[in-house]
Amino acid sequence: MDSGDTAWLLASSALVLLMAPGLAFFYGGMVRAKSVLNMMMMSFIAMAIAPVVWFLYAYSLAFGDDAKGGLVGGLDHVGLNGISPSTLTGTIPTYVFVVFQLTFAIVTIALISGAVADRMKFVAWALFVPVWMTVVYAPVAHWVFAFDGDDIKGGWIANKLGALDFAGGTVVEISSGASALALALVVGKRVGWKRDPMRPHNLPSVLLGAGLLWFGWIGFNAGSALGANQLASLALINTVAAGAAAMLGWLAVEVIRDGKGTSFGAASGVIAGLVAITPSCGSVSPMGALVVGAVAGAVCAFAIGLKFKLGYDDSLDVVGVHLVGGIVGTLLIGLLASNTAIELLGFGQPGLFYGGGLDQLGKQVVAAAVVLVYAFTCTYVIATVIDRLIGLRIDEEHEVTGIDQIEHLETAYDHAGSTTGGMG
Amino acid sequence: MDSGDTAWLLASSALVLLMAPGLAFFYGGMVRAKSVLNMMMMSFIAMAIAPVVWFLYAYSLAFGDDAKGGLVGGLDHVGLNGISPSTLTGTIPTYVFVVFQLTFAIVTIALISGAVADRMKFVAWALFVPVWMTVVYAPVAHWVFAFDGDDIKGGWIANKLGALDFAGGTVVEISSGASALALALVVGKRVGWKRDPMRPHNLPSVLLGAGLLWFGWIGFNAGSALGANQLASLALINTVAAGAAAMLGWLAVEVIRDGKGTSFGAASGVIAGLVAITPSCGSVSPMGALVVGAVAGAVCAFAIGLKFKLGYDDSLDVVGVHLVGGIVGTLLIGLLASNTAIELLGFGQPGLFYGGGLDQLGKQVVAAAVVLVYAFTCTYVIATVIDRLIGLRIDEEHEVTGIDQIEHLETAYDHAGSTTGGMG
Amino acid sequence: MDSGDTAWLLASSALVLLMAPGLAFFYGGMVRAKSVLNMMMMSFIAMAIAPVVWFLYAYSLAFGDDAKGGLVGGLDHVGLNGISPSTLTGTIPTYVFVVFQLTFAIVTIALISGAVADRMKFVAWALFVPVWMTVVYAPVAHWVFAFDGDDIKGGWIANKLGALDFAGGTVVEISSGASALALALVVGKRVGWKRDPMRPHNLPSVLLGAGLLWFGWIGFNAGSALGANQLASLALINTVAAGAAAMLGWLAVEVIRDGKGTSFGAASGVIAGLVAITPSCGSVSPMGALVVGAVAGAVCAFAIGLKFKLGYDDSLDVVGVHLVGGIVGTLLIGLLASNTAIELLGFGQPGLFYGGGLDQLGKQVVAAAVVLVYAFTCTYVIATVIDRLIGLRIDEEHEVTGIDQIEHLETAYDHAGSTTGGMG
Amino acid sequence: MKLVTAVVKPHKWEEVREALAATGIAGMTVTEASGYGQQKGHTEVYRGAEYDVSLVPKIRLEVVVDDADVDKVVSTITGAAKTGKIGDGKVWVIPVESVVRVRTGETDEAAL
Amino acid sequence: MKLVTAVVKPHKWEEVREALAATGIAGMTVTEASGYGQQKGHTEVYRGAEYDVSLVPKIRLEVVVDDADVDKVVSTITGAAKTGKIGDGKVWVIPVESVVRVRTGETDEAAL
Amino acid sequence: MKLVTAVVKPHKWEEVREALAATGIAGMTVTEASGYGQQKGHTEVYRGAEYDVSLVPKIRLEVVVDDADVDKVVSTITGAAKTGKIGDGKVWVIPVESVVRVRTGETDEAAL
Ligand SMILES: Nc1ncnc2c1ncn2[C@@H]1O[C@H](COP(=O)(O)OP(=O)(O)O)[C@@H](O)[C@H]1O
Ligand SMILES: Nc1ncnc2c1ncn2[C@@H]1O[C@H](COP(=O)(O)OP(=O)(O)O)[C@@H](O)[C@H]1O
Ligand SMILES: Nc1ncnc2c1ncn2[C@@H]1O[C@H](COP(=O)(O)OP(=O)(O)O)[C@@H](O)[C@H]1O
Repeated sequence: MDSGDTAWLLASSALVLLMAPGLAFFYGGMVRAKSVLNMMMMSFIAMAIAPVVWFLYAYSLAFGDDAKGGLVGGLDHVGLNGISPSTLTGTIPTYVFVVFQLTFAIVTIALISGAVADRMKFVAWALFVPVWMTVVYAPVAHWVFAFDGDDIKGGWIANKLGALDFAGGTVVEISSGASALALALVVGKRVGWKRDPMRPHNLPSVLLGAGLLWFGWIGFNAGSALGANQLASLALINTVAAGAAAMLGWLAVEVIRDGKGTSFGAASGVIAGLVAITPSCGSVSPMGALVVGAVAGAVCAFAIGLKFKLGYDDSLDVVGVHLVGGIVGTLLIGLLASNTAIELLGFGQPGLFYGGGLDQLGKQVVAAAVVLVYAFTCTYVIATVIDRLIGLRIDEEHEVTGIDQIEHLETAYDHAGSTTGGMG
Repeated sequence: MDSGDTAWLLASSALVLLMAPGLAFFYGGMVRAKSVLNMMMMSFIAMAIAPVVWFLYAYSLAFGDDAKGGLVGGLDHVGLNGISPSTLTGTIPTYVFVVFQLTFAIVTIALISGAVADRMKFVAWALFVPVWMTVVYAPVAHWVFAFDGDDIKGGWIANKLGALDFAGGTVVEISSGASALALALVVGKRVGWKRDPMRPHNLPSVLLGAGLLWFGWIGFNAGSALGANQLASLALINTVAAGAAAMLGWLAVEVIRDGKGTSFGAASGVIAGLVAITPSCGSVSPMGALVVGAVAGAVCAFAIGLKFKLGYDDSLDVVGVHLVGGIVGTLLIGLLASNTAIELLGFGQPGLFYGGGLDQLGKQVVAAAVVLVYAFTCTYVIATVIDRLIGLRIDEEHEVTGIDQIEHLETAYDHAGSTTGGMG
Repeated sequence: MDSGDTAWLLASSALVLLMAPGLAFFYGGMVRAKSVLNMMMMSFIAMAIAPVVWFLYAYSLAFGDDAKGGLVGGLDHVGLNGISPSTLTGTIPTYVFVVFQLTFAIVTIALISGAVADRMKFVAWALFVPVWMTVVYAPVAHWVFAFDGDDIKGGWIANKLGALDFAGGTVVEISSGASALALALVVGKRVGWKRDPMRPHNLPSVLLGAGLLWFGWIGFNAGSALGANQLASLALINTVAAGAAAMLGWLAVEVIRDGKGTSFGAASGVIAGLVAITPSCGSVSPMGALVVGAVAGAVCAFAIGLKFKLGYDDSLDVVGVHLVGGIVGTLLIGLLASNTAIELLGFGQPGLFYGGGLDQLGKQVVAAAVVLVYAFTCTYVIATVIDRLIGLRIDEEHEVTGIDQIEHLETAYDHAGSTTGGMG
Repeated sequence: MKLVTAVVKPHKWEEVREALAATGIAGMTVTEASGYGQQKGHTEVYRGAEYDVSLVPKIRLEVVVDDADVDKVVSTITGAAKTGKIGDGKVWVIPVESVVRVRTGETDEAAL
Repeated sequence: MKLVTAVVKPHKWEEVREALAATGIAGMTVTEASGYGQQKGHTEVYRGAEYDVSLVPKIRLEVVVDDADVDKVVSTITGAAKTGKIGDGKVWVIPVESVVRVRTGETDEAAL
Repeated sequence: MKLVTAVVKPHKWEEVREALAATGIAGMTVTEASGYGQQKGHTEVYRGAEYDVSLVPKIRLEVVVDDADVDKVVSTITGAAKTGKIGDGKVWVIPVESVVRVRTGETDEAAL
């Protein structure tokens, strides 16, 4: 055990754990005041359910010794069986690894909730969470994150295909984005969609949420080096570079198109860049990260317009930002993976622009496509089944009244008489 | 000195320091808009006064060489005398240990303030803080946290009694909860208590506050291992497990009783679980932590109802969550302490369910009871004396107007004219 | 490479990165509801532009091998040329050092924005950021932070003059404060200044922002030890001590002058103390830090009144808190630098009160004065030029309407109909 | 002239505004209000205790009009605000003695 | 019919509502308001500078009633809102020419 | 007595209050309102889509006065609220049948 590596992973686990409340604040500010609590609760309930599921069996499905063909892990670690404080994973205690990986699962699920703001029955969401985690997240995490060890076999994407995904562009971003699309399609549009602006009720919350997410993302990406090492330093600098460049990219699009850059655009841009650098932060150079970020920021700024054309109500743009951004980042590896980074990683090929040819790009395409299709299909089925069983949506009238009152018997704010000082 | 252990404790100190502002936000959102500033200021002033008191003499009372019978530390470290940057405590610089322990004192005091929301003279609170810290916190911390060393004697609970309290279920939770009860009794009920709902004015703040607390609690519990080691990994996973299970436990009670789960319940549930796992995170297994959390969440969800029956106005439920949750966690060690954990700790006995018999449970009961009675009694006396001297409460009329205007000459919000966009 | 030192610097980089959003929230709460988004955006755009500039060339200007007379670094690291994941700076990867130093630049620039709240064209600010960073920040960082190495020469203040500035009292605080003054003078007063109170629209945000800043500041100061070592432990304890004492100092002034202590004063006090301890946290004892904090808190509480007397509209008191606080902290080193700390640092002389004579004080005065004059002059010129080119200010009428609507086409809040529950 | 005051459901107010604009009504003044009547409020839970929020959000609008336009305005509002469900609101008419346009000092009809 | 407008202290409004309900008043419209009068506001401090907040929070309620009920309504409100301290508020009565219930189109008495 | 209702620009309201106080007007009731008229609102962008915020913030104030004071009050308000730019607002006068001061039960002139 290395105490320095352990210290960093303990800190990283805390950082990524904070991403769920950060996301709750980020998403919560984006919806109308009448549904902010439900929006935040969808993230919080994920923080409650995911750990239980993960410790009971999902961790084993993801990181247990491969059961068959690199598709899913076995049940050897059900109930964290066979793991004690002295068990190690690399240079850190396995318990830390278990928690670090759990926090990824929490964030991924919480991300999906943005697509169904204001209208999904809370009990339906609470049912969706564990099922999705079992059917989609755990297997995909196995494919991508479970590497073969001396006495353990991992997943097919990591070991057989050899696609590069350092911190979860496929597992986290593409899978959440594709699932968000499927769920939004099954749940349907919000009452008044396209007619009412439904603008964010609290943009400062959105900005603070974005800040907390960026902060947590450093644990997410640099923590994925599983140690306080050179790879972590690369992931760190790339994470900062991409977030920054993406904010500029997004704002540039807005300034050109609308004349001014919005705060909402700045917040969204940062996230788009962080999404895109998630898979690539271990395989591109800082200069490459600036490119990844700028491209992601600009592309996603346009991508969020798609829903209006195609007519699905992905309320908080999970598709436009996470699916599209995840694809951008995953594929750009095929072009921008640098020799130095690849050497450091110890596997994969340099990207096209670094003389590595199209080989790596091909693998990236396969990984992205398979995860996209798998997540979308499974989620579509899961959602449809839940809809049949208990219904996914609240009544139209309740939706107009506000889901907080209906599903949580609360309203978010009570500022009665508190602003009088203002006029004085 | 171990740089990895030091790195983790530096980070943990920062994490626990953040808990006070996090608590301020958590509590601040729970009160009415007219008293949010005072609520937050009670935590902030604790962040101002506690460090001064701690460095000047309280640290010495807690961690100085035992003065008499394991009851209180001596004055050898008054003014941090005898401590330099090169002094070590275990594998970390003593200065880091001093700060880490200080942050615990800050949080403990700040917790108490929730019991007297909306109505306590700020000067009275500012006087209460140092006195309580001296009379209650420092000695109790000595009893529980000061272990005998080669050349230094510690407190009676840690060394003579041998009760297990990894991160402060007694020192932090039971003592703050019992003190909150005493203070609430002496201060008396809010005007309109039971008649007006007095519901939270900003629930998103409560949720974000809960998120920041969970984040900080990882430093609180895993940092209590005083290193980036196996014990820290156990504390980490248990902290996540208990918080999650407790949220489920609390929400389950609400769903059964009220038909729906509230966001306020979710936030409160997390805290209840973290409270209960604080003493036990070093002595139970992850599965045990799920049990501790679930039990604490459900029990506290009922416990907060007590005040209405017994008729004391513990405004933000410090008693129902921290006293009750602290007792639950402290006692459950007697049942759930696992052999592996006990081995790792190097002292204590396994719990009843692990064949350890009732021995450990007995010690836990004694520790909990003594701390409860001591904290309650001292606080009751301190509060009564301060009341006689300068009065604890503001005028009724001022309370109705709002304590912020009266005690801080400010009002929290000025949103005049800012929401017009809303109707457009 | 030391994994423990690296772990701490990775964490510190994340902590300091969080300071920008924290500052955005801190500043955002201080302005009126109609300009909160613009206020926050000034910090966010700094997070977007600074990294790009830093990686492209500013890092090289600051930490590249000295080009001439200790005035500025050379261009050897343009585009991070010559740095790879395996390059080390001391015991940590250089990439981590690059990011850690970058976060300082971001915070410094963001601080300046407080002086021009509500009225500066966003495009003008977006232009100011990179220019100021190039002309002012990078060179000053070179002077103070770039130490001579075996094969590399650094800046004149650090190596020739030998003034002590552990974490940036001159580079960060004095330079941002002096620049804020210059910018405020060129931009001019807000419409209605002195006539309208223009009180903070959301004080809880200010308090939470202060909490996040304190949290981040631990990475800022203790991280400046560039390792998890004894020096870091000293910086940690001093950072906590000074923040606390300063809050008390500021509140004491308010209580004496106004009868009560405000929450805004508490938040401002903490920052004043953190500002003053920034240069001195590595050279004073914890008791000295209490003095530094108390003095800074009290002095700044008065200093913020200056603007009304001298008639410049430094809207959020960057001058009163950062310039004045920075000077206080930089000079007090000359009085309070302790022998133990100086020994540990390995250079500099103890302060006057520790028998070190006036020598060190003289050096501190020179460093403070030169940085103040340089930053003020350059900023004044930069601002004037930008004003000529594109104009620094928005129209008066737009300012009255609210800059958010004009510069970002957004309004921050939409609480329409959400508070009805309140009256029930 | 008359002052027509209408209390309508928040999500209907946009339609009311457009309908009035269509009939050439130049201006109006709007306030957020809360209504109490046959339409019941909702129930919230706080710490397990239920309590009623008896008020429901409404938009209250005031239009000063020529005597001639009163009926048109009233029927336009009622037409646009109607959902047929309880809580649609009320419209009442009050006599106005004089009106002044602050900017110009014009009075009565000319001020509208 | 008449329009009874009352401005009362916020913490008294619940009692007013209950008292009116007791007398069988079916509905009313409520707005948050700020009052200025003999009851002085409070003083706040910002950066050491004092400034007066001249306004005090009030609740403003409007009830349209039959001519017959006017006195009852007025006295009920004054009775329930009274604390005897400065700032209790005012109640004034204005003639109403017509009322319509949006949902049904019923007018006047029938609309209440 | 009469009820004088005025809708003015927010940043002008302080001046109006002071001007009224100067003429010895003891009290008034103020509400935040939104106005719609010749003065256009602004345009916001959300996710690249523009939408109009048709309303502009206004302050609405109500003063109940003796018949004798009406003209003075109206002219005082218009004088203080005037900027000459579109959107300055309106002032209208309505007859009041009776007023009561809650605290004392005094009525009419005595209640003001
Ligand atoms: N007597 C009244 N005076 C003033 N406003 C009233 C009165 N009665 C009802 N209202 C307003 O009209 C709204 C709708 O009335 P309600 O009785 O709920 O439904 P409906 O008008 O469809 O019968 C109420 O919420 C309230 O704002
Ligand atoms: N002339 C007036 N016109 C309209 N509202 C008034 C008038 N005078 C007072 N008010 C309202 O009545 C409230 C109470 O009046 P105030 O003079 O403060 O106390 P009191 O009514 O007990 O004498 C004020 O806050 C204001 O809202
Ligand atoms: N017919 C009306 N009834 C009630 N209020 C009105 C009416 N017309 C205008 N107002 C109010 O007066 C304000 C100013 O009117 P507007 O036409 O914009 O400018 P001006 O009064 O200078 O011509 C509007 O915002 C609205 O609040």
